[in-house]
Amino acid sequence: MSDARDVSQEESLFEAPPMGEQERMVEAVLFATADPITVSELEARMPHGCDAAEALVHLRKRYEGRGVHVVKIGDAWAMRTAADLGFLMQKETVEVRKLSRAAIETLAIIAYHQPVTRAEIEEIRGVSVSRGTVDQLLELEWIRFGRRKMTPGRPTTFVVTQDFLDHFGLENARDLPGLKELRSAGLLENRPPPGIGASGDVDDPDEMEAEEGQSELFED
Amino acid sequence: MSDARDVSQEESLFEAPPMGEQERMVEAVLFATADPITVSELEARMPHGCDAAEALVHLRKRYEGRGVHVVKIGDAWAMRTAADLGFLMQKETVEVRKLSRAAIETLAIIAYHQPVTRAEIEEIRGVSVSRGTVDQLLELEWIRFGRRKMTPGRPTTFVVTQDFLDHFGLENARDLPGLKELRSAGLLENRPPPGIGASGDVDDPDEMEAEEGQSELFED
Amino acid sequence: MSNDLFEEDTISVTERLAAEALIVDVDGYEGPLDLLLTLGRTQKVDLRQISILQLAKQYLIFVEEAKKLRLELAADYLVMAAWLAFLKSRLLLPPDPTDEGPSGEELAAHLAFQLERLQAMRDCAAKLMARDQLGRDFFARGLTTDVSRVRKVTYTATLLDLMQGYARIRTKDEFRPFVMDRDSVYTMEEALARMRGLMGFAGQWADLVSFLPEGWESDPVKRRSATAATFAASLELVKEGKLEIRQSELFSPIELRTRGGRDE
Repeated sequence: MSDARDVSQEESLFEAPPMGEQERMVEAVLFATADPITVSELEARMPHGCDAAEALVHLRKRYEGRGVHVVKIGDAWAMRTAADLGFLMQKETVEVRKLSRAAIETLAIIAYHQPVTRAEIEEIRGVSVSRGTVDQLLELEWIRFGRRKMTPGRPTTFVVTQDFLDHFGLENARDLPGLKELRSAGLLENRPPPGIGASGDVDDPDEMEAEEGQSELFED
Repeated sequence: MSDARDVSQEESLFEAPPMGEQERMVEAVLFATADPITVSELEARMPHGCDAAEALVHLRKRYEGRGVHVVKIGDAWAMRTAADLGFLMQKETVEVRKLSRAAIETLAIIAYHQPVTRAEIEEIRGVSVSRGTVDQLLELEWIRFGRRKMTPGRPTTFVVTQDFLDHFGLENARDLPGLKELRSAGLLENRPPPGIGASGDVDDPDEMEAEEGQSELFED
Repeated sequence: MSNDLFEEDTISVTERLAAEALIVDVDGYEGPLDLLLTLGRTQKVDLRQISILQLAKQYLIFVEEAKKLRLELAADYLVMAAWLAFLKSRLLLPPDPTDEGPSGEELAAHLAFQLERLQAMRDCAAKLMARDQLGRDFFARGLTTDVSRVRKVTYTATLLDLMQGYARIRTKDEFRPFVMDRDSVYTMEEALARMRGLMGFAGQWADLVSFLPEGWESDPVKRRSATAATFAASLELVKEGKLEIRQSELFSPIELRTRGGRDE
């Protein structure tokens, strides 16, 4: 990315528009789109040599405390109304299909344990996960398939999506409430029952990878 | 909705929110609603005692020169991207689609048999030619109407255009390869039974006409 | 957990009643862990201090009651009951030093961990759903039509499409059962007949290629067929003792001459 920007700066025969103008452009594009949009998508629309990332910093500051905010969702950006003004928008409220308790729990487990296999979800809930539950979450585009685990059978994993972050107003999966506390309490570990693979905690490649996956989330 | 209003009327014992707050509210509503909204509609949503008109004046001023403007449409208000930034929104995607099989066949018949009537096309294809297909080819300006045939009903004919020749890199419709060439190039999936190939085509009155117009095509 | 070992095997009347009340809506439970968690709440203690032994007993009572009421319990409830019965015996009996399996305490600790983890996830789910949500508490831009992507559709076709289309129409009535097409096949019989006629002129070494029939040299398919047939026919004639054949090295031209021809 940074390489691309360097190149484009070298290549630009014309000067990029002034930052104030770039800010206006970012504002216009974010305003007009409902879906989050990445920095590179922004730059693809803007004139050559623009620095959308910097323009976003200015724009975000400008909208601080306003009725509309500039928010970061994963690696994309969007404008959203301030949450405290939701009461004004009753007309716009979309009736969201009520999620079952199973679906809500499954979603939470995926969010906090991602990437997580179906078997791991079942282990945590102590009950099998119905197909309908997973389908519903996939349909909402709140979860998607992640990469396969390197364990026998190469089971597929689930992770949460950008739509999930957007829906719950999270900038990042690390911002999930109580995540740090759960982690320090060891409640996000995939601890095998005693007697089954005594050394499992260390040797289990599954475990290794899960730790790896999670650690990415916690990097700052 | 009405409940909410009742409650807010009860709350009118308290003072209306400060103007800065009202401005935020108007901003959020204008952002989130799809349709332009009148002052009275705004006030109906806002807490009792709010002055949406004044808030709009402030808001409009705040957005002056920005990438987004507050505009009045009739007696309603809306937010729109600045007109000069429209180019950012128009991400022109030229979608190139393959012509349908029916359209290709119709076009091919017109090219090989021009001038040709719709009835003749249908006879050659063995199926009726939909209006949409002909319209599409006319719209692409690959075919046009030719002179009427001097047969009963004086049906109109179709011929290919200069655009057609340009698109297919032909100098002349007669440059189209003949059946024999197609055959020797392996473009024909089914080959004629031995013997029929040579004379069979000629028996067809249709073919006669083609032979007349394009006899050069079939020379070796 | 060690305190459990010395606990009386009795459960208060209220707990018993509570457990029985639960039976009525056994369908309301999301599996045995969920049931255990609910039963655990009657202990009114932090999940970390929960008495697994007591919990196991409550669960077993629950299952007994369900059986009495002829409620059909899902298999996993019964599996859990069997496991808890085993756990209970482990917790009550002094540990057997010869037993290599995990101790009752370890098993109980793991169950406590599972319950705590499930409870934690429940709390997380509740916290998640209590967050401000898009479309409920905060909103995206309501009007996005002016974001339009101008989509211009153009159609394309290649000359090849056109020709294939035409060929398809003009040949669709010409379907016939599959037979080997012989247009481009030059048979050995044909080659042999031709060679017999030409042989007399091959007094000197001549390239095999020069014996190919006219009109078969340019098209590669035809050329290949004719070359193979001519070569085969040549070999046949060599066998008959009418021709001589030679090739100086690999891939060099194959040359023919009538037997007894003079060397150059």
